[in-house]
Amino acid sequence: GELVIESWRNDDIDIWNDQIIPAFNKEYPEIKVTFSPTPPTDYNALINAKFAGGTAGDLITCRPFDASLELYKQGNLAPLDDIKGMDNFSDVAKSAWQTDDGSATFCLPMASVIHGFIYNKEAFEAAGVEVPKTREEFYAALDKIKEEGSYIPMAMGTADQWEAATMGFQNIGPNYWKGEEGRKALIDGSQKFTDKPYIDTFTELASWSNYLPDGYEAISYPDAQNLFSLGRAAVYPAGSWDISLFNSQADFEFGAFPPPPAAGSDTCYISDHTDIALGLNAKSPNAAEAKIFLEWMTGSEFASLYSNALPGFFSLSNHKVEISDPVANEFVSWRQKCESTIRNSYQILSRGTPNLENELWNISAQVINGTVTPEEAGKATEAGLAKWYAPHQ
Amino acid sequence: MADLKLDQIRKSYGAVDVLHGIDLDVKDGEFVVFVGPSGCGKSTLLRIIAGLEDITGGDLMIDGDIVNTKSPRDRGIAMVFQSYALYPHMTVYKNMAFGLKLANHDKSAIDQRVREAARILQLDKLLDRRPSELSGGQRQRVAIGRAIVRQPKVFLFDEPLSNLDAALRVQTRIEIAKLHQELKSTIVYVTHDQVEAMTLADKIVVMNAGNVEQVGSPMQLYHHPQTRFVAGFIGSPAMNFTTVHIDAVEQGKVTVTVPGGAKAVLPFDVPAGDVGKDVELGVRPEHLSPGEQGDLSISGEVDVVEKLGDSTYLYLKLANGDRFTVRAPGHSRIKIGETLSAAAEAGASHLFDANGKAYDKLQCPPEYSAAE
Amino acid sequence: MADLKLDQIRKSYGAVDVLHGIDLDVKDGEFVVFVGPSGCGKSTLLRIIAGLEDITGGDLMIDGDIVNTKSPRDRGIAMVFQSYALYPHMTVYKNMAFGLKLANHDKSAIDQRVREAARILQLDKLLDRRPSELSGGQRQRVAIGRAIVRQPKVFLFDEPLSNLDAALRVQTRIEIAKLHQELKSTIVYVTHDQVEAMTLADKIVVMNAGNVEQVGSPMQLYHHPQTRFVAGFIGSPAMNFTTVHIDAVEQGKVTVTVPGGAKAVLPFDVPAGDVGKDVELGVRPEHLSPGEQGDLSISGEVDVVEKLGDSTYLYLKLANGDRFTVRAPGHSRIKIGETLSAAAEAGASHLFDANGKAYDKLQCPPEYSAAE
Amino acid sequence: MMMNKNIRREDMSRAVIVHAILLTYTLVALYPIFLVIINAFKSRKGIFKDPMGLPNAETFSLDGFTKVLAKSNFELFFFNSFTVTVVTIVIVLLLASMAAWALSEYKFPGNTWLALYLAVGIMVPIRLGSVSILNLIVELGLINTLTALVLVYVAQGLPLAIFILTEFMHQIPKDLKEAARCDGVGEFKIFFAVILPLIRPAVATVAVFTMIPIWNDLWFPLILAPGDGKQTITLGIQQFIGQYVTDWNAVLASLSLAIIPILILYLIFSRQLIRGLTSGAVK
Amino acid sequence: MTDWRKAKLPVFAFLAPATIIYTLFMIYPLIDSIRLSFYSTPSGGEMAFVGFDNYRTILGDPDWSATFWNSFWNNMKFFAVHMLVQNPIGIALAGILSLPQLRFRNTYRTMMIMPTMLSVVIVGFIWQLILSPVWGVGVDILDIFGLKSLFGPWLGKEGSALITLSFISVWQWVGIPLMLIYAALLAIPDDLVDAAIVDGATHFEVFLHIKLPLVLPTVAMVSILTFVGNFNAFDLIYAVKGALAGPNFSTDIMGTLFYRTFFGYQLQLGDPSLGATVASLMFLIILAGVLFYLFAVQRRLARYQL
Ligand SMILES: Nc1ncnc2c1ncn2[C@@H]1O[C@H](COP(=O)(O)OP(=O)(O)OP(=O)(O)O)[C@@H](O)[C@H]1O
Ligand SMILES: Nc1ncnc2c1ncn2[C@@H]1O[C@H](COP(=O)(O)OP(=O)(O)OP(=O)(O)O)[C@@H](O)[C@H]1O
Ligand SMILES: [Mg+2]
Ligand SMILES: [Mg+2]
Repeated sequence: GELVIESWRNDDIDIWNDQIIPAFNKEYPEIKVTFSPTPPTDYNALINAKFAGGTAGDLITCRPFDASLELYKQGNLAPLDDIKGMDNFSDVAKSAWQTDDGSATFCLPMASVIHGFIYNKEAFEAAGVEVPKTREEFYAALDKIKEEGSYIPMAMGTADQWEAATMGFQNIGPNYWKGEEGRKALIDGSQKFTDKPYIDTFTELASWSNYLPDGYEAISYPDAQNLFSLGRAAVYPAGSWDISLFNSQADFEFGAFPPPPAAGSDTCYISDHTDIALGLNAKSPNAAEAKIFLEWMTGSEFASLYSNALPGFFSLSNHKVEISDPVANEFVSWRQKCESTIRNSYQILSRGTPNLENELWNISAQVINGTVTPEEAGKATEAGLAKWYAPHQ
Repeated sequence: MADLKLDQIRKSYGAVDVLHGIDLDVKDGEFVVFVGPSGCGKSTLLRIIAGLEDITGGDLMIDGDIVNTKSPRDRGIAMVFQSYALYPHMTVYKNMAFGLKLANHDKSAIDQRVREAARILQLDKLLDRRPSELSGGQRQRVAIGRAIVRQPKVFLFDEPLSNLDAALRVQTRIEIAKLHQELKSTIVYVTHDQVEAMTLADKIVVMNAGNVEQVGSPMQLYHHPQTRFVAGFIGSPAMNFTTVHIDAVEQGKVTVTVPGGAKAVLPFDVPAGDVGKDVELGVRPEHLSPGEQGDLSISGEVDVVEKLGDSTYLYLKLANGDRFTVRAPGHSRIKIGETLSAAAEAGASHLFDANGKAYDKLQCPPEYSAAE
Repeated sequence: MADLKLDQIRKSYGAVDVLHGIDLDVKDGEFVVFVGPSGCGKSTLLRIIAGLEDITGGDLMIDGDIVNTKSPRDRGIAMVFQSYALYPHMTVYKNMAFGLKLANHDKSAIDQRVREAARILQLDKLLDRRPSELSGGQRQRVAIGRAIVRQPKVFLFDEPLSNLDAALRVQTRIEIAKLHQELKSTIVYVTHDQVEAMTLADKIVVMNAGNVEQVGSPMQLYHHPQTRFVAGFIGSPAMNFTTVHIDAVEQGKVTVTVPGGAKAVLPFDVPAGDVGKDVELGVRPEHLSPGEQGDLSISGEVDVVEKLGDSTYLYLKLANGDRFTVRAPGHSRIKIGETLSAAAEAGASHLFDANGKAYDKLQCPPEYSAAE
Repeated sequence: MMMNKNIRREDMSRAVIVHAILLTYTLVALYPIFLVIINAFKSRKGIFKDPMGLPNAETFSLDGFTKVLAKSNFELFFFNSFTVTVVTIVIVLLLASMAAWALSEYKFPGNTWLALYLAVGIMVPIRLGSVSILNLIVELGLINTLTALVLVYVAQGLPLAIFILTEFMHQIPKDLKEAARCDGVGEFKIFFAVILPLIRPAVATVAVFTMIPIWNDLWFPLILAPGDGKQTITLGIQQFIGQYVTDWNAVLASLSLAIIPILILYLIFSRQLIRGLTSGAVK
Repeated sequence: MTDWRKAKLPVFAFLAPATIIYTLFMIYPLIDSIRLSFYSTPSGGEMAFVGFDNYRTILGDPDWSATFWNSFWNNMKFFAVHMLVQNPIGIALAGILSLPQLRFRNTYRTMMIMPTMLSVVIVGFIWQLILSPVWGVGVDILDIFGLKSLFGPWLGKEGSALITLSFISVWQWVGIPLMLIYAALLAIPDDLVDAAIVDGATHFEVFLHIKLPLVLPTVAMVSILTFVGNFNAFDLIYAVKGALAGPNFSTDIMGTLFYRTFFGYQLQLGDPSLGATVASLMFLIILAGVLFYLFAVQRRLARYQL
């Protein structure tokens, strides 16, 4: 049969066609695999429609948490616990694609993304600053760069909203709420967004507006990427996936550092977010072949192929993967130094209306724009959550 | 076979009553001309016969069948619209050939008919033009051509020659008459042209404000108008009217005083009760001889002179202020301001009562009667 | 003040030459009537004067200024379009008031002028109707009304009365004549109606196929047509033509053989060189007396009889196949198939050479000449 | 030349004003597009370094185009889009103008309500019905066929087309239809031979309106015919419209390529925008 | 209008094909989906009939109704800008393009319609590029007119984002009123214009008093199409601002609200029931507008056969 992989990763089509599928076919030449990506913005809607119409492909790229969980609950995704090699993944890695009680796994974890800051080495040199280790150093450095004036201190905008939440709030926040600890506390209701860690996160976020380019309210994500890659900005709040773009675009050296913790704190926390997995269409007529493919994906060959082809997407398997890209390597090295956590709005908390993730986008952007104060932001977020989430009521 | 029968046809547009109950019989192969003042309902009646307007009341029969709700297509008619209604996107040729093509006539037959019509209407050189590239008269001719190529059972012509020059008008009129003879179609024809009406019609229908005033042969209408309206409408220039006083009535004779005071004895059958009343006297301009005396003499000051070449119209102002038109020969030398008297034979006069009804004329001399 | 001068005006639509160089002088306050066969270019010329068509060649002057490039708005004209061109979304009242409103006349003045025009044109009751609710003749009257309320320096009328009934036509014609006298505007008027042309015109312009054939007063054109075309065009029914043979030429006299073999001596100045040639003889129907003998006698078989009431037209077929129309009195009893002879005075005849040019007529009796 | 003398001076000054207005607006309309096109010929860096500048030695790059042409089966995609668009337009125009004619010309019970019913389609976002449409297409066995797209687009295009054409049908002089009926012409033939030719400008306009959303649609190709060999051009291009990594010059290049065919179609249709189609018809 | 009985078969034959295809591929799927608004779809569970509960939620729940009415009023603003800017410009340009003897008429028209043919992806991209404070296009253009100081991050400010997007949309869609009105103007006989000019009207007066009244039905139609189109609009805002329509939902219109609710967005899962409810409320709003047009406007507008 012929396997069709549904995916939102249309940027990856070449990697699949030129590297991954040929590698698979070397082993299983009789199984034809087609990678069929769609625009990411339409992916969720599309995949739902295709399942409803019975035309979905055999292998389905899984968003983390609820979106895929819902597909599983509707019987669209097959349970994958019996796949050989599933134990190559840690429980944390699998948690994004499991039922709430952890009884069934329905997608095979592929990769996570890590947040941090990417910086322009030339800019740091020009301003005479070192890579910051602490929050205080970080802002001192930004102030210095601003003073020096030839670089925009930080490249980000709030036009698209999600960067404010993802590269801002979720990036620097874990250091305040202590990673997994805070995340779990939110879920069980013992912490609220009106608590200090969150207000502090918002407060720090609000201070970013000093360092962002003029008119950042209208600066979109590609604008920010380009500002940085064209060498006009010193620091870029990043997701690890940005690495490959900067590799191809930037003609200066750049490095990365994790979100700096407050001076004196002994642990650092990073957002190492489970982002992408692959599931099996429960009604696939080619389930047998699809499973062969999934099993192959649990192997180390895929892990290394994928991580190297897409620097910034880090395999979630336990295989030891050599990553050749230095910056990617830097990112992945933080897993050793710091505690990993995932974005706190993803598990369970975005199940109701208003949707916490969406709220965070909106509110984080507003915080930076200065249209709400950190306290108001905390209150509004908490109020939204309290509306439907019993532990917060 | 196509005879038409109109039975109490009424038509209103909303609150406006346009036709008030028209009765009419048109026999198969008859040539009927509708005349009447502008706005009296001629076109409306034509459109009703064509099936283009819904009938508000009454029945329309073709060949004995009530066709009130029958579509125009199924009535076997061809119509020349007062507004022409040419197909603007088709050439002259196609405009004319359109109906035939749809009736699945064969190509060469169509071609032959269209070219024949074009020849008759002098459109030969314009066959490839679009209506927008034609002059007013040329458009009108295309409209005629489109109707005549179809050779239907009933022709409806709405002022088809109004925009043609005199020569062309005469020719086309003759061609229509010929066509009528050849095809034996029934023709209903609206015109404002007296000559057309008189020469073409088997029967003229005089309409007035949505009613039929009189139906008859051209000569009947000319010589024996039943109402003052018909008398004034048929004939050009129009009949002269003036108010006269009835002095005395005898068996078949009436004595009247005409403006200026002269008396005249006229051959009308007037009831004795009308003595002393004022009635309308009518005399046609062509029956008045200027500068002569006769049964009925009238005089006034000439205040307008119109020279037409073949004849000259003199407009007199009578003693009572009424105006009379007198037709004098083309070389007449009478000038404005002269006082002129003119006379007519008693038999040439018409007399109408206060309601406009004509009194019966007795002892009518042959030159003033319709009998052939 | 508004005199017009047309200097070699030419107009073509693409490859079609419509006007071939028109020269014309219209004096201030003159009433000029254009006549000519359908499609000869009358409307086009009118539109050029109005400024609605670009001039292909030549100059148009108003009051001595070349206005080729002046916008219609600035020419001080009003025009009645052959197609009426009424504003479909405006009532009759608004149609007429539109131009005045644009000129910022005051409201009561507009109202007064519009109502006056409506009264003259018998549109009083229709002022609130839209054009689509009017009959053809009513629309035409609105078009006239729209022009006359504006009281411009120059009026352009394109067949303004063609869809009116005889009575209304006469009335409106008289109103137009009055208007002309009151306003002293220059009027250019296109018509196919002989009576209109003859009665209204100070000067008639006869056009033929894009050229001016002859310009002159009505009587000049009627009595002294310079070409066979003008002779045939002016007068209704049209002048009769037949080919005659020139037998001999004397000082101011010519002897011809008419069809049937009779000889006639006619008062024309024919060059001796033309002896033996065939030329055209023309006689108007109204100058032929049926059943009589005279200077010029002609006979033929009557093959069509048209009775118009006031007169009867008899159509004769001459020996050479040409057809002659004779006007007999209304009560004429002559029937189809009879042989009839008719005679005219020599002075009433016209003679044209092979190119259609008229030979000079000498010793013209007063009744056949334009001199007053 | 002779003609020059006859151009009115007042017309000239008016022409200057008129052209000034038109040029200004044309500039407003075109400048952004001009930016698209010049940037399609620049490297990604060039786009953002100097978005307004013309491509120069440093920034010039055909990367966008080569990527587009290399990566996708462009001819096939073009062909698919073209087929779907043209077939849809033809069907929509035919059916819509027929329906519009019936609605505007005939008085029958429920006329207004049917007109309203036929307009409902423009009042609800069609994506709402995606799942039902997909099910329907699957049941009809038309999944992954261009026919499926055509059917959906026809249904999608009809309401607007009917709505617009009904309005325009009212403009046709009544006398013309009547003349045709008197000519013994059947209703079908009146429609095809008289009415359709006369509303050509409206039909062309509707054709353009129908074509644009179809050509640019991504959604239905995605759900109904994503299969190999059936992709439309927009679907083919979407590969370049990434989430995080975006080849803007490839996007610009492909999208500027994709506008050419509809521009051509537009030019074809706009030739039907003819003045004075009905002049000379009636007095 | 002709009585249908005079034409029997044709009326049916004219209407049937369109009605059938339309019913099958448009109305049926829509009704089938609107039906969802009377059901609830708990996650993974069976659908349950809930009557008007969903409507109560949307209109009654304070959060939902605030969102709904926010998007409604935003939509009204969006519509107002189109009515007040797009349509007048379209009408004016159509009027100018229909002037007699205008040269390059077709070229102008083609160029002016070009934005309409672009996909929103391009439109969104290019206007973001122009309006972006970092790349300098907008600033430089304003600088040409000495208005540099007026420049701001319009797309990013709550106060100006919606208006800015409306103007971008206007820029793209001016072609629609332009084409429609132009097509209507084409049908006006030259004779009428000639008559008005002879009556002393300037070209502007001709347009105002003759042409405009004659195309008024088309103008009304364009208005209702604008209304319908605007209340169904979605693409541009989605392309530029995403389904969250920021900042702070200041650019959220009914189309984006519907999309977000029906299909979900990011972590927010699609809720077909509530989505269908939003859609049917949109439908009711639009229907009210259309009914107003059909019965109050269109009937009163006299159409003039030319
Ligand atoms: N657009 C055009 N293209 C080509 N020929 C044209 C065009 N318009 C008019 N003509 C021709 O020009 C000639 C003159 O037309 P015009 O309308 O001036 O005639 P007219 O004398 O007014 O005739 P009528 O008495 O029939 O109204 C006609 O033969 C007509 O066919
Ligand atoms: N749609 C309408 N609404 C109201 N009245 C109308 C409508 N159409 C025609 N009329 C009126 O009906 C009457 C008859 O019109 P019709 O066209 O039959 O007149 P007609 O005898 O042909 O006149 P004409 O000789 O001027 O053409 C006119 O007075 C006209 O004003
Ligand atoms: Mg009439
Ligand atoms: Mg003319």
